[in-house]
Amino acid sequence: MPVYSEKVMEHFMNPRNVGEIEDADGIGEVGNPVCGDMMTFYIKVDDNHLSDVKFKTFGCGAAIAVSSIVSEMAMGNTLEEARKITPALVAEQLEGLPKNKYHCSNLGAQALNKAIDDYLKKQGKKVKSKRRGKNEKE
Amino acid sequence: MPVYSEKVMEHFMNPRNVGEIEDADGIGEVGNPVCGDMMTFYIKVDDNHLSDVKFKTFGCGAAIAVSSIVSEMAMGNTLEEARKITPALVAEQLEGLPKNKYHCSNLGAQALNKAIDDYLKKQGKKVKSKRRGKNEKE
Amino acid sequence: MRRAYLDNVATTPVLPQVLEAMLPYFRDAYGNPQSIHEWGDQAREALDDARSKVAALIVAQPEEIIFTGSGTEANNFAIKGLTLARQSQGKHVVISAIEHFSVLHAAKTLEKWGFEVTQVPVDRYGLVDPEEVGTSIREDTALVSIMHANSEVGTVQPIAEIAKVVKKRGALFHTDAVATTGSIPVDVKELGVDALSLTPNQFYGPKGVGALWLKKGARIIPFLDGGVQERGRRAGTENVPAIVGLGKAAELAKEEMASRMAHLSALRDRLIEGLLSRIEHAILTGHPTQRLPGNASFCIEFIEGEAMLMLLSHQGIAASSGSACTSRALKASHVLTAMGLPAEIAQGSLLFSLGLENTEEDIDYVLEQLPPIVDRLRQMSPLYSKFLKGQQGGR
Amino acid sequence: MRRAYLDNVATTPVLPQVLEAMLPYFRDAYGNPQSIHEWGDQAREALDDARSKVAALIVAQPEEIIFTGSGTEANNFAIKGLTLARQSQGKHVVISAIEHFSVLHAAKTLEKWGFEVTQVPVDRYGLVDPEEVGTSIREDTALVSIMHANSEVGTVQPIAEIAKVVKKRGALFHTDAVATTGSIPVDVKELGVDALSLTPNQFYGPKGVGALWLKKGARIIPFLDGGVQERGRRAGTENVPAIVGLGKAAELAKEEMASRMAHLSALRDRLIEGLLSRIEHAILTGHPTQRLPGNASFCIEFIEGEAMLMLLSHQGIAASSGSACTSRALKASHVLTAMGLPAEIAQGSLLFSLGLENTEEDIDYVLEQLPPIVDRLRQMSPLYSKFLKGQQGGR
Ligand SMILES: Cc1ncc(COP(=O)(O)O)c(C=O)c1O
Ligand SMILES: Cc1ncc(COP(=O)(O)O)c(C=O)c1O
Repeated sequence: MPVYSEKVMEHFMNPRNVGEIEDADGIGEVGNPVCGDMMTFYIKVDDNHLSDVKFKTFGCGAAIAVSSIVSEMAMGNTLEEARKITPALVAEQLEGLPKNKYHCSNLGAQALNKAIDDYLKKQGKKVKSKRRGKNEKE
Repeated sequence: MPVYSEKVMEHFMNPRNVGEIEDADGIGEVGNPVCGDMMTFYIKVDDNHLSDVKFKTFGCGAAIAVSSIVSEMAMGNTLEEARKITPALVAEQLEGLPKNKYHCSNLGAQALNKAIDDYLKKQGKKVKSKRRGKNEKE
Repeated sequence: MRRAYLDNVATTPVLPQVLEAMLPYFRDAYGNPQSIHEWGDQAREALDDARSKVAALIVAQPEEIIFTGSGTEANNFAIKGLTLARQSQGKHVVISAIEHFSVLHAAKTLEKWGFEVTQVPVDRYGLVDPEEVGTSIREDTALVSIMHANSEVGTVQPIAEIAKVVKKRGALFHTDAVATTGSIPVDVKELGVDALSLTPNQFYGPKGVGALWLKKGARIIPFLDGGVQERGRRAGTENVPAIVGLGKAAELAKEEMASRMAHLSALRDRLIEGLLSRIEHAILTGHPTQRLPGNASFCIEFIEGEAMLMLLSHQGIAASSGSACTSRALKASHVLTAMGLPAEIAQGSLLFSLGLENTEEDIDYVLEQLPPIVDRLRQMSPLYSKFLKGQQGGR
Repeated sequence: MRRAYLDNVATTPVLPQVLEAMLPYFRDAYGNPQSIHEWGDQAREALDDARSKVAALIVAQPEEIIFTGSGTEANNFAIKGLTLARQSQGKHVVISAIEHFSVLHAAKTLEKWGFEVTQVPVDRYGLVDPEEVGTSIREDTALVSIMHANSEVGTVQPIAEIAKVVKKRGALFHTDAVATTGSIPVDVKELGVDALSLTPNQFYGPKGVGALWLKKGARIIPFLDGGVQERGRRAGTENVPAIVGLGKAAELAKEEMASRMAHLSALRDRLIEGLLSRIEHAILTGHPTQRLPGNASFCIEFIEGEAMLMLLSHQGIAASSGSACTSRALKASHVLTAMGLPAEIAQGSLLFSLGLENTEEDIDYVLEQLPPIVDRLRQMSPLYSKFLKGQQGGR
């Protein structure tokens, strides 16, 4: 086994918030199966807070644990708070990651950020298009 | 232990004919302590036969066993017979020798031959000098 | 919890008879074979005996066996030592694209030393084409090295056929037989090679020992410089207990070869058939028939190998994978890639390598445990949901 | 018949506690440390634990320890790997004239690769002069390698002093500490070296394993190419049982160092004094005080080593010799020669190397058995009769 912390193992074995959100307010997909890991984050935003966060992840134990803890850390955060979830913070919350798995903690933070970006972009569009259908895809 | 045959071991443990002959008819010394082995053969000749053969040897187990068996093989031989004790024959009589010990069987045969040469040389001298003292050293 | 070790490619347990044979050489007959006394004699005799047993296993002469410290060392020794001994004749080397890293990276080192290396490709089953080896050989080819079998995908190469081509072209031929020696018949004359690497940690012998078989008369430059051990060809105090273990493992392998092969291939087929019938979108990798008796290797689509291994391990099952995430370098197995498998499919690599101590119950346990693990990971996989959506869309 | 093993320089028996520590790793925890499952975890933990113990013995960091397959490999790795990593800075190497063959012959290989090697001489006691090392170092010196102690004559070098000179001249410094690690205190910081070789087959651990300690930050080119083991610096399936044995042997050596040294040096002095007082024309070789605790080495004049060893062995006594006849190459020990001993005296080389399991009774047995053996061989020796005649003549 790669030398994973107990926390990583716990999140890997019991990942929180796995799934998709049908009517997500934002979706962020990062990584590439060719490189080994791919993550998709789904968020619901209510009153500037992340009212729901879900993910799907293709990848190693670390990638799954990272996705799980990022979803847990982000849940209920304001968008600004969620932006502050850095790779270093993710690794710290997981009680460390093996060196060659650092990139997974990057991916988790990136995917969440991308989902927020996606939400804001849609918001912008919606503002522009005067709120024609809240959950419309681009 | 070098892979010595039982015959080598037996001759090494119980070497025959160790010693010097005070009034030898011929003495043959070969080898060099610097190279690891040195042998001195002493012979007594009676009526063209080797009536006594003795040796002293500085060297490895093989060198001692070779000296011993050569002395045994030569004992009682005519000079002509003794000349036929070749290194190959010595090795054969010893039921083989490790490759890197072949030179020891050469030394044994050489030392005996040198002692015979020495005897003949002295004989020649004696013939020339009309037998002035049989055991005279050169 | 049930435990099932199906990672015999990583290393095999040492058989009780092998360990028993080794034990006296740690504390009783612990001498150095070079020593001139009884302890040395005991050790030397043990060495000679082991050498004969290894030679018997591969139908060779005892004096052609050079003991090494590992399969990796045997390969480094062969690749570097044989080419350096022949470099005046040419500085070109031919290997296959799916060699073990101990050949591949040794060849990289040769490149740094001014050699040129040609990699012969393999087909989708991992097979090398003898013709292709023939056309890669040049006037200045010093050495050809093609592995006997690849342990990741189990494909066994047509070494004897390749040897004919190599001989015709006048090159020297080495084969890495680490994956085959002790598992399937290996006869150096039938194979027609000049040098062959092996290690018992793949056939129930100890780690830390291996051997290079080198055809009488072939020249080699020592790799480990030092003392005069192994007739000046491999320096270092001989690892007597391990060499004795190698000898015993070789003896047992020879005696039991047929029954072991029958046992393993029955289990293997049960696992392959069971898995393919229970899990959709799973691919058997390697050759369907020319494969090692204990090798059942797959790619499970839409999910990644390390995650599978971790969940299997949680159920007490040991297996391995060639996925990027399971490698330190985070690169998918060069073997799977060379066979033309797309990288995202190679990520789902899963290898069960069976051993003597496995039973039908082990196989059935895996067949029971694996499908829910695959399901669980697929439920998490964005690739799988995309696939399902695509299918729906397609319908 | 009484048996007394006094050839611990050839190899030591494995201590019961060491063997016991190793045993679980053959058949139970037999996994490969690289594997992603429980068996792999067990093996990896065992490896980490052993690494810490070895590091503790030499006062180093665990991650600075690279496990190898032998002391010979550690030396080859250091000599070849450290110089190749620095060859752009220079292709000159300094070693002593009495290095073990695994350093000496590795340096010969460097010469073939275009390096230049300077051999620093030793004095009659086998000591290297730090000044002389200093003056041999040039602008283009990539590496200096001086052994910590020579196992044939027991002389311990002033490594810390040499290190100061080497550092001043800006070269890298490796020491072959195979003869000292586990026997006398070895502290890499106090020694001031950059790299150090060791193997437990000299301190009651197993054969087939060794280690290179490499100071953090020092660059080295891998010697064994292949997999990613030892953080990419030494390829090949880790020999877990042997590494565990090394760890345990290191732990015990550290704990018991003082008492072992006291035990051995008392026996050694008893043997040296007893032998010199009982046998005329015997010379103690090596340094009278700066010597390994277990080393009692002599030259017995007028007779040859192999013959002594054979007769000693007949009495159940194991020893060794540096005579030409005891070497495969039929050359007297380069160590004795470098110390200026005339070749015919070197032929009488006789080395008793004591171990933990030796007792006063062993020593007394040797002191009882050796004199008649020496007498017997001298009675056969033409050199001795010449000497006696010379003496008579002289009187
Ligand atoms: C085909 C092949 N060659 C060589 C090796 C290297 O053997 P070792 O790691 O025991 O040195 C392996 C080991 O897995 C292998 O599978
Ligand atoms: C000083 C020294 N260095 C290196 C070695 C080589 O060790 P090994 O033969 O265990 O590889 C020895 C072995 O006797 C030695 O005495």
